[in-house]
Amino acid sequence: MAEKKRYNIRISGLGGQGVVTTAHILGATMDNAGNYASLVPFFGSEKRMAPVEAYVRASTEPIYEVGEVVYPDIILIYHSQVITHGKSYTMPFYTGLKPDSLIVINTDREVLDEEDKKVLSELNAKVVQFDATALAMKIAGTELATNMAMMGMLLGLTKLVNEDHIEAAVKERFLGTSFVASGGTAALDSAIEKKFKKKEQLLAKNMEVINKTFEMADQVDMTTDDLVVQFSI
Amino acid sequence: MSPNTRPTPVKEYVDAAYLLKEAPREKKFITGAQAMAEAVKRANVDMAIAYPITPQSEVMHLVGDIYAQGHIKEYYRAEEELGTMSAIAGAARAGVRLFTATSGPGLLRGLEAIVSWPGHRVPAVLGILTRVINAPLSIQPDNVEMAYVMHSGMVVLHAENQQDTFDMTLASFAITEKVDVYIPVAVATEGFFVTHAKGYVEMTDEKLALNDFDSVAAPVPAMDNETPPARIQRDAPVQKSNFMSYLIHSVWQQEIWDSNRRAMKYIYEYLGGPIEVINPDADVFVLASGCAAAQAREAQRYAADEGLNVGLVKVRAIRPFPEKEINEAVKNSKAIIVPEHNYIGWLAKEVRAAIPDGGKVVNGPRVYGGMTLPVELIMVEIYDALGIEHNIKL
Amino acid sequence: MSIKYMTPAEQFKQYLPKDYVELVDYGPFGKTQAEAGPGNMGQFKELIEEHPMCSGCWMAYFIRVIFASLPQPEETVTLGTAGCGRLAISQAAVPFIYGNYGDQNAMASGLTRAFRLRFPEKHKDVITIAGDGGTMDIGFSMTMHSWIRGEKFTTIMLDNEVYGNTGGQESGMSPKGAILKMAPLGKKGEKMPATSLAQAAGCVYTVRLSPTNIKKAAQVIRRAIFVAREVGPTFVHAYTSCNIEYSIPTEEVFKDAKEKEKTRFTFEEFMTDEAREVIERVEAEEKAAKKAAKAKVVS
Amino acid sequence: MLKKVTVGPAGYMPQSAPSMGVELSPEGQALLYGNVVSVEEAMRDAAKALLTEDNPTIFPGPQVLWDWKDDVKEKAAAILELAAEIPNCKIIPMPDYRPKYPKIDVKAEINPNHPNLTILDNKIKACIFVGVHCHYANLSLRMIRAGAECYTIALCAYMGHEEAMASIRDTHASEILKFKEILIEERNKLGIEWTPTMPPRNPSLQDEEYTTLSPADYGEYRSLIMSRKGEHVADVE
Repeated sequence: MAEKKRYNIRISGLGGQGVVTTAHILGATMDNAGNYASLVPFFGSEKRMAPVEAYVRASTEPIYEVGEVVYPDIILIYHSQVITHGKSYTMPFYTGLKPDSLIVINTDREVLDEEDKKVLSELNAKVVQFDATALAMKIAGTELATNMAMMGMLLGLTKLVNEDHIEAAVKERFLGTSFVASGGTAALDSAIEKKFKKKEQLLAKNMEVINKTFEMADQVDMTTDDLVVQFSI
Repeated sequence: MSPNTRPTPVKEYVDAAYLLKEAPREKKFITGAQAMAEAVKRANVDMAIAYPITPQSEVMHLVGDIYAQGHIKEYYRAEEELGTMSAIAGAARAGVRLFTATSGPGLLRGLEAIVSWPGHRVPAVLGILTRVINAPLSIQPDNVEMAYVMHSGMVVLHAENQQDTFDMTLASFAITEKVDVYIPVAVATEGFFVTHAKGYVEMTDEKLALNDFDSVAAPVPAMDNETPPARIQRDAPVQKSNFMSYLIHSVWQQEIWDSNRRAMKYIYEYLGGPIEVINPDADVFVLASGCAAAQAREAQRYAADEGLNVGLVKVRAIRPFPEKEINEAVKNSKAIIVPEHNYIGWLAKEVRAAIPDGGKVVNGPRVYGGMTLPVELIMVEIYDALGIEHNIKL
Repeated sequence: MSIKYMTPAEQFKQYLPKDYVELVDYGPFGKTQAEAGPGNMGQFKELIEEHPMCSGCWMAYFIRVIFASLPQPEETVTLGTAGCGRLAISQAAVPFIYGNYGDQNAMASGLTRAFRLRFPEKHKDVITIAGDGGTMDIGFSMTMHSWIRGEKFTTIMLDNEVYGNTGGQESGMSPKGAILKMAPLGKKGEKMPATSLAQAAGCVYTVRLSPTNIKKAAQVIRRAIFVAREVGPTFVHAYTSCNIEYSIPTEEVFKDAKEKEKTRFTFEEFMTDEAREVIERVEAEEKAAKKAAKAKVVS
Repeated sequence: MLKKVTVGPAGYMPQSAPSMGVELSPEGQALLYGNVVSVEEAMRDAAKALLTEDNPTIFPGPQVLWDWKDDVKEKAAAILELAAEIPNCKIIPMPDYRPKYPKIDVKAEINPNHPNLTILDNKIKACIFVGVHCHYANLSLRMIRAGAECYTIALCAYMGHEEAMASIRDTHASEILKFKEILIEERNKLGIEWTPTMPPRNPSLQDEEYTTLSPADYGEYRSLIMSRKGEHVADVE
């Protein structure tokens, strides 16, 4: 996809995957880089197993628009069930996708059927598929770092910001005190902290995941006609 | 009086078309409140729920008398209007024919429930006997409350006089129960000017009553343990999620307004159409609804007596709003005078938005806070519109 | 009996989802409490299974008990209002009416009267199930007046002493001193005396309980329903803790319910003489039927 | 014919058919793409869609699924006769209208709060609504037109549906059988060979193989399984 001044990003996943957290970190990253971002979390009213979506607008210019991103140019899919089980607020998952756009999917299996591929090819989309959860397990030893892998891949592909901006934002997320996404997030945080004892250690592992996805992103040739780029972890 | 001791009047049950259009009628001299109650008497109503407020009280106490005479199966005085309107909604789920009425502040107190009726597909008839709602308190006529009802999704009819009150109330039961409508119908008229004033009403024999309510012929199932499905929440809160579509609430709203739109053909069938036009080739129209239409009718006659080419457009249906019909009626006129019984001028705004040359709509005359609308006020506007000099001192 | 409206048309039975077929074949419709009641939950297809309530939710448990206790689920309509409870109640295989905020007892008044005029020969059980906020705060006037008018239906209040669904605000039923949202310095007033209010307003049968004993809970729910059919308004006030807002660890939810049974939710059952007559008659009939069934099995 | 109502997807927030000026057909007539036509014309077009589009499916609603009225049996039988004549037709019921938590089984049912879950997953390109209460049918038909490519047919017992591609009103058993005859004629005209075959039963009704079944097979619902008295469940994941 061509470089743009403005990216409208839709992130779809399941509760507990850090969808909203990603949106907050992405926002902070853009802010650190002297750019602009706006974010909108969206939760359904139901309480467990629910799909979660968050929306981020990232730009080099001030952003005025509010509301959910209906016509995204980037879609992040955190769980294969978003596609295979229709666990998204709009069906099919690529509804509203603009031409020449990017989709990053976390999956350990093939999730696009022929019809999906046809539509996405016509839109000249690029789909990057990798098992972010496995990567998170491999490097950080926890699937809670899945969102870092997804965010790293996105930022690596778009080059919206550099590693320093990300590190500052991730630091703020885990060492700062101002961030509250939901009660459930607080519980996950304490679980993650228990695992790593020290927050610094946790931060380092998360950055390691991000750096790895940056490396992977560098291998992606966005100019080819291939629809799907598949990484094995 | 217990239900067992109430008499059971002998009735002949007929369909709405016969009752409204063919059945013989006899002229009576009665109040607007009586006219509304007499319509309820002939509607074979299952249940009416009452709560007093001036100037409505007369209507629901007369309906209580009708209950005591055995024309209605169930009736009680509720705690206040929110309780009244909620109980109507509850009873509607059981599949029965329902009536209540209120006025001004009572309407607004019950509004939370009332605005949910259309979405919950409550086929009830609501009498609105208008009065002042804003502070300071006053019991006098003013119909600004209709502006709140206009956006609720309900079908809204506006009665000019006692005859309209009778016909529209009776027709409302037929309209609200159509499978393709099935949203509540409000019949509004002005407090005191109509409710407490006597006029001539051509009425059908009280032996004739509407056929029984059919709980099966409905776009939603009655929640009566007789109609499937058993697992039913026909009024479920909906919000986008993975098991509810992003569009679910918006298509529901569309369905309510579509139902409102579908009511138009029945307004033609039972009431002769949403508007009445006198002197269709007029240069200037007086366009009005409710009892302002009575004043407008008088003004049109005065003007005709003076040889002025003035016409009347009386608007019977506020919702669905007769956009097409009004456009057709006023397209060749120079000016449209819209007299109203409220400060904000909701009817003038509606008309201005509905026609391509809205600039020809004359704001007013308007009276509010209980004042009468003298015909002379309208005459002044007519003279001004026609460029005629006059020396009427108001 | 309206059992027909939940029996599949014969030709279509093989096209229905399993869930529905099982509900008809193995559900509690038309069965006795011994066959399908709280005593053997898990051994028949319950009216409610899937629901989105938090894990360890005592309210969800009690709602399951309510549905398992219904004397005739095929002739029952429930009503509710905003709150956690409706998330589960609306998933049951019993019609559920959801109107506006706190209007459940006014809706039930209209519904009950309409049922009685449409079906004079039948008992249709109408039950409102709402939270403490819906019953005693926003719906207070409509609750009280339905009792004052003597409306013949059952009111069940799921009292978790807090607005759980909106994130933990003080309610009229929160205990004095509780620090909750919108009561940053602790609640000033006392917990509302719900059962006393109910008795003063004319309820002919009231119960306050912490439902730690499933049999007892089922018994009082059924009593409330039987009495409402014949005598007048009945009220069940049940403690259904919110383990999230009151930070009760899941494994201690039952312990907490036991503790509350000794303090704010001591068991209290009130009935008028007329109500007692109905209860004694119905329970004697049930006992006789059970005995007869047993004798039949033995012979 | 100017098609006022066409097969979707119509987009993000389509106008409703009535607000585009479509009115219900008068008695004795039908609606086809929003236009008033003869019943036969509408039936022929609908039949062609069922015969030529992928995965034709009938969505019977509560009014025909449950044995609540005397005429249900006859109507249900007629629907099945029709289904048997449509090559590779499926029957997916709409048993009730509540939003169903956590999610419906899209192979086994359709729900009016999100009909496109079923339409899209099963790639249904032509469907019939029958026995669904009008309010819920209208919501469903509108959402399908908004978000899916599917030819919708309403066989309505009352006044019909503006939102459907083909809307037949006052439809009872005899009208359904008439539709079946027209469908057979159209099928013969198209030269499609077909032996009447009943649609497969609901996929959720597969017999369970209890000898090999373990609680693990119940996935996230396994906590709902309770052992009965005297029963020992050994094989728990």
